Amino acid sequence: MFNEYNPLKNIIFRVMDDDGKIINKAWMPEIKNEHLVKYYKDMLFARVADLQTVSYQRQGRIYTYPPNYGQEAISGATGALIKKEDWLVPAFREMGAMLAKGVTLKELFLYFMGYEEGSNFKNAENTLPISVPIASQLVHASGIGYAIKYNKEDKLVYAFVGDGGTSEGDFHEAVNFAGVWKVPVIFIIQNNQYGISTPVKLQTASESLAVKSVAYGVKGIQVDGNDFFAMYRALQESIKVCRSGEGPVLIEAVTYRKGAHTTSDDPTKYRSKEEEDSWELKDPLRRMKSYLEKNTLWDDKQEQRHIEQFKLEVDRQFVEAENHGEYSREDVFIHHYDQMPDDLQEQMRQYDRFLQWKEARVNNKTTGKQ
Amino acid sequence: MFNEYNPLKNIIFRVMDDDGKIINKAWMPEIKNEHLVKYYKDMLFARVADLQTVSYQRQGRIYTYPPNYGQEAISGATGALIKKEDWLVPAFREMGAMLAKGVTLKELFLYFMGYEEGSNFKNAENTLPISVPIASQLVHASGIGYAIKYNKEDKLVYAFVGDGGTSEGDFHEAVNFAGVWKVPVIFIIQNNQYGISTPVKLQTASESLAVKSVAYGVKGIQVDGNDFFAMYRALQESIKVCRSGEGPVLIEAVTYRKGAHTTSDDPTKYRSKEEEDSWELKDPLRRMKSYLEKNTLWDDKQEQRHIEQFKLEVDRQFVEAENHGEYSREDVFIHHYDQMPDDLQEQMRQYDRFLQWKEARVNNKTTGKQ
Amino acid sequence: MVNAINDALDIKLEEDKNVIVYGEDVGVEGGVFRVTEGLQKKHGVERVFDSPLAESGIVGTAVGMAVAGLRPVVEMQFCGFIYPSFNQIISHASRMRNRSRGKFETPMVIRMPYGGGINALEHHSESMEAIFGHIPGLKVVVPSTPHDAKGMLISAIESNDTILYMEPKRIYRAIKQEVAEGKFTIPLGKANVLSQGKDVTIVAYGAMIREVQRAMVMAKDQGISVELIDLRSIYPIDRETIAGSVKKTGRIITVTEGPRSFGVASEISQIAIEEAFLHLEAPPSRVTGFDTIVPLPRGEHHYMVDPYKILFEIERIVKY
Amino acid sequence: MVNAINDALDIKLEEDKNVIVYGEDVGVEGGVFRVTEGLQKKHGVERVFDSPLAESGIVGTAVGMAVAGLRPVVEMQFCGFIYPSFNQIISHASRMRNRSRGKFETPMVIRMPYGGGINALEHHSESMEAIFGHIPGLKVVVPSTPHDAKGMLISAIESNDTILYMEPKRIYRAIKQEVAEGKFTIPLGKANVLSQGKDVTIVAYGAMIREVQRAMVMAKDQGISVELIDLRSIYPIDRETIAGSVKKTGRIITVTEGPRSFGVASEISQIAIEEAFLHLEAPPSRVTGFDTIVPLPRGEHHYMVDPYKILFEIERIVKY
Ligand SMILES: Cc1ncc(C[n+]2csc(CCOP(=O)(O)OP(=O)(O)O)c2C)c(N)n1
Ligand SMILES: Cc1ncc(C[n+]2csc(CCOP(=O)(O)OP(=O)(O)O)c2C)c(N)n1
Ligand SMILES: [Mg+2]
Ligand SMILES: [Mg+2]
Repeated sequence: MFNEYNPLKNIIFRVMDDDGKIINKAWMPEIKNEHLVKYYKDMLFARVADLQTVSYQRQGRIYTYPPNYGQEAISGATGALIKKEDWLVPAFREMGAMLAKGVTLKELFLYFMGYEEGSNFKNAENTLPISVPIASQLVHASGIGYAIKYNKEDKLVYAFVGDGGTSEGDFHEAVNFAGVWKVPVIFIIQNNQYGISTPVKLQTASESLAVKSVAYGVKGIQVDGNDFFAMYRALQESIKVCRSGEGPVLIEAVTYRKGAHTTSDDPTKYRSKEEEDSWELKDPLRRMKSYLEKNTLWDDKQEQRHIEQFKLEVDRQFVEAENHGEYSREDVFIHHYDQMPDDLQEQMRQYDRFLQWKEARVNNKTTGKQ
Repeated sequence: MFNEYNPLKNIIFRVMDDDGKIINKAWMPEIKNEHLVKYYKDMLFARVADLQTVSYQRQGRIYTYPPNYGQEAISGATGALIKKEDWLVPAFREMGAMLAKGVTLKELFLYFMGYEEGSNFKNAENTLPISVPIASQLVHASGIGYAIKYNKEDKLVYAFVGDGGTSEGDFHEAVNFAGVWKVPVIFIIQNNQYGISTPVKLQTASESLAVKSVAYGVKGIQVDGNDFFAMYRALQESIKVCRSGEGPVLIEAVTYRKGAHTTSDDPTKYRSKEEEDSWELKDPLRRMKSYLEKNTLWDDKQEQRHIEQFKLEVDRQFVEAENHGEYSREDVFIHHYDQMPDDLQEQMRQYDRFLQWKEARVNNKTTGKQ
Repeated sequence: MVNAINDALDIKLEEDKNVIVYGEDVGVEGGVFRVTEGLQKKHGVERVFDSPLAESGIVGTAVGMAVAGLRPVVEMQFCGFIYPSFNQIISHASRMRNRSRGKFETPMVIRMPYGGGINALEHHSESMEAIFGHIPGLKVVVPSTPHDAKGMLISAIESNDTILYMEPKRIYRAIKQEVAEGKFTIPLGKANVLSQGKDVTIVAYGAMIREVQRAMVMAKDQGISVELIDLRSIYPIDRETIAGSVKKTGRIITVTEGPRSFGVASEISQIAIEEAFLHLEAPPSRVTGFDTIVPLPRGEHHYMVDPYKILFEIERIVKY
Repeated sequence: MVNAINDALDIKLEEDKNVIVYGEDVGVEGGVFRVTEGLQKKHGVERVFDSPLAESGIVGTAVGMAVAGLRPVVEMQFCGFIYPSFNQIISHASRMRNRSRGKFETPMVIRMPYGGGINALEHHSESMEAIFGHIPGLKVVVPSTPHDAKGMLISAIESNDTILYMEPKRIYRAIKQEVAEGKFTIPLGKANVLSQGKDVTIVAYGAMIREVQRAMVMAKDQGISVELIDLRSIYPIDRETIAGSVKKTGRIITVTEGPRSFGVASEISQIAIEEAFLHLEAPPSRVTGFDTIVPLPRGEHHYMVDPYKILFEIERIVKY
C-alpha cells in the first residue's frame, strides 16, 4: 500500500466514494457486519456527544470546548483498531478514540468543566491526557515507542496532531526521533484544513502533509479521513509496518472541521458557506450510513432510536459530572510532587489561615458586627 | 538542474572527479581563469589560516576553535558568488565565506580570543556573527529573506547549518517559513558526516539531507561539497531560483571534517583511520589544485610561495589581535540596551567601588600594611 | 484595552513602513482576542499576516527581520505558548546587539496575553514574567490601563530594544477609560504612583492593580492609607520610585499573580531592603500565587490573588 | 566530580533496568566532559546512546519514556542549550502528574553542566537556575562536591519527580575527595551547613562554595566567623536551615553566579525577612553576577563572583 499510495505520487487513498459506494475493492478492509454496525454506532455516539457538548457550552455549563464534528471517522477507525494495551497520545480532537480506550464521557466533561480529575482516566489504560501545547505530545509518543521497543512489548502508539501542528519544531523532532529509533508509532495528522483561522496553505508549501514522511525516511500516506474504510485499512497496514519493526508511519488524514475551532470561535470570519457546503457532501457519518443502508445494515429508524438513546446516555454522564462536587483547596497543592515539599505544605497552611480569617470577616460583615 | 538532480533520485551532483577531471561538462560553470586562480587562492588562504589557528590554540593563545579543514570548497564557492549586499548567516564553520564578505581574520581571532568585539565586523556588510546554538540562526535567515522581499531588494541570504543541525526544530521551522513566504534564502547544509561524535545516520533515517526539501515544497539538491565546481554551479542555479521569486533552495553539501570538531575534541574516539584516509582523496583543495595544474594555471612552486606569504599575513593579523588591549569593565555593561538602564549603571558603579576597595586592599597586603 | 492596543498598532503601522505585525491568526481573524482586528484589511497582507503555527519560527524570523531593518511586532497567542520560542528570546533576541557589539540591533516587540481569571484551559492562565525579567538584554513591560497600554506599546515599537509586552487579558475589556486619540508615548522603565498613601506601599502591575484597588477600599474603611505603585516595567525596574515610597511608608507588599518562589515579589523585597532597610517597620512581604500550576477553572479561585488576600496581608503588615 | 557522577550513573544502570541514559554524544564519545565515559560499552547501546541533536526531542521523548515506566537520565550538553527544550520542561515534564491527577508520573533526570569560569564560548557559561526554580512541579538541585554529586544523583534517579540536576562544570575536576564506594543517597531538598559561624550566614551552592570558602579564610584573618550553607537544592528550598542560621547570626549574604535581578539571592533574602525579620542586624544581601550576558573569556573576570567580591560584601554587612 505504501508503494501504491506513495505520497510522492500525490494521490489520496480512498475506498468509498461520497455516496458510500466502494470504489477501491482491492483495499476494502474485511470487517464483519456486526462490527461495522458497532463502529458506526460508536461514531454516532461520539457525534451525539460532541454536538450535545457544544450545546452544554452554549448553556454555560462547561468552558471552552473544541468540537470533533465532521472528523469522526478518524477517531472511529482508530478506536476500532486500537487495543487496550496500546498507547493513545491525543491532541484534543479525538473524542471517539478516547472513548474507545475506555475514557468516559463523564471524565471528559469534568475536564471541560475545569477539573484536572477529568484527566485521570480510571478505566483507560495507556491513554495520555489531552495535550494543549500544539505538537508537543508527539515527542512523548516517540519516547513511549522507545520504551515499547526497549521492553520488547507487543504494543503500538497512536499519536495525533493537527495540520497546523505540523509547523511546530516538535513535529519534526518527534517523527525524526521515531524514524531513527524505528519505533512503533503511528502519527496521524488530522488535516481539517485549518488551524483556528489559518488555512493549511499558509502552514506549509509542501505538496501534502503526508509527503513530509520523506524527510524522516518513514512510510507515509495521504488518506481520505472522512472515509471510514480507508482510514481503517490504512491503519491496518500501518500496524503491520510497526509490528514488523520497520518503524513509524505518518498518516495524513484529510478531513474537515465542520464545527468551530472551539466554542469561542466564529468560522464565518475566515471561511465561506460554499466551502462548508462542499464538505457537507463528504461527511464521514453520512458516507458510512449510505454504505450501511445500501447493505441493509442500518436504517433511519434505527438511527433515530439510537440518537435518542445516546442523548440520554450523554446527558446522564453530564449530570453526573455536574454533581462532582467542590474543588478542594488540597486539590490545588497535591500531585505536584511525589511528596509535597514542606514549603508547599506551608503555603497550604497559610492559605487555610487566610480562609479562616476571611470567613470570620465576611460573617462579621454580613452580620453587621464590623 | 533541480529536476535532473532531484533529491528523490538519490544522486549527488558532481562536476569533477577526485583527480580534478571534469566528468560532467554539461554543468561545468563558466569561470574565467584568473577568477579560478583567485578562488583557489582564497581557499588556500582560508586553509592556511585555519591550520594556523589550530596551532595558536595549541599554544594556548586562543580558546576553543572549530576547524574548517576539509570543508573549504563550500565556503569557497559561496565566497566566490556572494555579493557585498547579500546576507551571510553563518553557523561557525564558514571562515572562507566570512572572509569573502569582508570579515577580517583579526576580527575572527579577537572572537576566539574571547572579545565580543570580534563579532563587530567593521567592513563586512550584512554578515551576522557566528551562531552557537545549533540551527537557531536559520530562522533569522528566513526573517531576513522576508525583509528583502518586503522591501523589494535585489539581495539574497546564504544560511549555513551542519548535518547535526537538521535535527533541530528550528531547521524545520526556518525552511518551512521560507517555503511558505517564498523568500530568497539559500540554505546550505554542510554535511561533514558528524555532529561532534555523532554520525549522520544517527541524526535521521532519511535517504539524504537534501531530500528534506520535499517536506517544505522547496527545491533541493545534494552536491559534492568537496567539488568546487559543483558547489559553484549549484549555487548559481539556486541564485536563479531565488531571484525568480520561486522561493528558497536547500543544498546538502556533502563533505568531511578532516579536523577535530573543535580543538577540545579527539576524533580518534569515534572514527577510523581508514575512513579518514578515504576522504583524504576527496580533499577539496587537492582536487581543485589538480584541475588547475592540468590546465597549467597553478604549480607547486606557486603553492609554496603563497602558503609562505599567507602564513605571514595570518600571523600579522593574529599579532594585531593579540595586541588588542584590555577588556574594560564598561565593555561588560554596554550594548545590552540602546540606553543603559539606571540599574545597570548602578551595578557598574558598585563594581567600581569594589575595584577601588580591592586595589587598596591588595596594595595594603603586598606592602604588609594590613 | 483591546481597542487601545489595536489603536497603537494601527498608528505605528500607518506611520512607519517598517512595522510588520504577524503571528498565529492575527490576520483575517484579527487575533483570538481581536486585538489585531481590521489591521490586515487596512494595511495589507504583507504587513499584517498569519504565520505558520510555530513560535520559535515567529520570534526567530522577527529577529531576522529586525536585524534587516524592519520593526516586527509579533503575537504569542497565549502566555503558555511562548516557551517554544524561549531559545530565540534568550539566545538571540536579547543578545544580538551585545554579541555584535552594537553592529546589529533587534528592535522588536513580542506581544502576549497573560494571566488568569478567565476560566481557561491549561496553559492559558500563566504569569511567568519573573522568568523573563531574569534574562539580560530583554525588557519586560505590563500595562494596567487602556491609556498605558497604548502609550507603552507605541514606546515599545519605537524602542530599539527587544521588548516583551505582556497584556493582562483578564482586563482586556474590563476597564472603561477614555484614551487620548492620536499618538502619544509613555516611557518604559518608569513606575507610576497611582495613589499616595502613608501606611504601606503596595507594588503591583497588570490585572492585579484592580484587585489592589478593591482591597484599598476595604482598607480605607479601617483607616489604612495605601500607596499604590503600578510597576509597569518588570525590567528595567524602577528602583527609585520603590525606594522613595518605602522610605516614606516603612512597609511594602508586592502583589503578583505568578508562582511565589523566585517571583517578582522577592526582587521588589530585595530592592526595598537594599534601599531602605533602616526605614522598614515590617518585613517586605508578598501576596502571590502558590508554587503550583494554575488550577483548571474550578480550582482557580483558590489560586488567584483577590482583594481579600491582599487585605489580609495589609492588615498583617500594618499591625506588624 | 566527573567520576562521581559517572559512578552514580553506572550504579543505577547496573541496578535498575529501567534506567536509560542518552543525549548528544553521550554514547561512544562518553560526553564532551567524559561524564558518561565507558557506560555505553558496559551497558549496551540500547541503554546508553547518542540522540539526534534536538533538545526538545531529548526531553520530550524522556517524558514519554518516563510515562511508560522507564527512568530516563538525559544530558543537555551545556546550560546554554537547554532552552529549545524549555517548553517540554515547563509544559510537560513538570506537569504530567498534576495534569493526570497522579495517574502518570515522569521520573526523569535532566543533567546539565552549568556555570562560568572555564573560558568558554558564548552560551557555555550561564547559570539560569532561578528560572527553573520558578517552575512549579520541577525540582532543581546542584551538588558542590564529588560526594554530594554521587549521592544526590542516585537520589534524583530514584525519585519519582522530574529533576533538573545542574553540574558546576568549573569544579568538575577541581575538587579531590574520597567518595564512598557503592550506593548511597543524599536526600534532595535539604541544605548542608558546611561550617558553623556566628557573625554572618552565607548561602551558596555549586562552584560558588569554593569561592566563599576562600573568602572565609580572608575573613577569618579579620576575626569574622562565617556560617556557610550549601543550599544544594534550589527548589524545594530548605527554609528551615536558612531560618535557623539567620536567626543565629542576624546577617545573611547569598552568593550566586547568575544575573542579579530576579535571581536566587532575592528569594533567599525574602525567606530571611519572612522568617527572621526581627533578628536581622543588616539587610539580607547578595553577591551575584551582573544583569548582563556572561562576557566572553577576556571579560569574564569582571563578571565572575570571586573571593574578593564576597569578602567586600562580608565586611560591608558585618560592619552594617
Ligand atoms: C504551542 C501552541 N501554540 C498555540 C496554541 C493555540 N492554539 C490552540 S489550537 C491552535 C490551532 C491548531 O491547529 P491544528 O493543529 O490544525 O489543530 P485543529 O485545532 O485544527 O484540530 C492554536 C494555534 C497552542 N495550543 N499551542
Ligand atoms: C542547541 C545546541 N545544542 C548543542 C550544542 C553543542 N554542540 C556544538 S557543535 C555540536 C554539533 C554540531 O553538529 P553539526 O550540526 O553537524 O555541525 P558541525 O559541528 O559538524 O559543523 C553540538 C551538539 C549547541 N551548540 N547548540
Ligand atoms: Mg487543523
Ligand atoms: Mg556536522
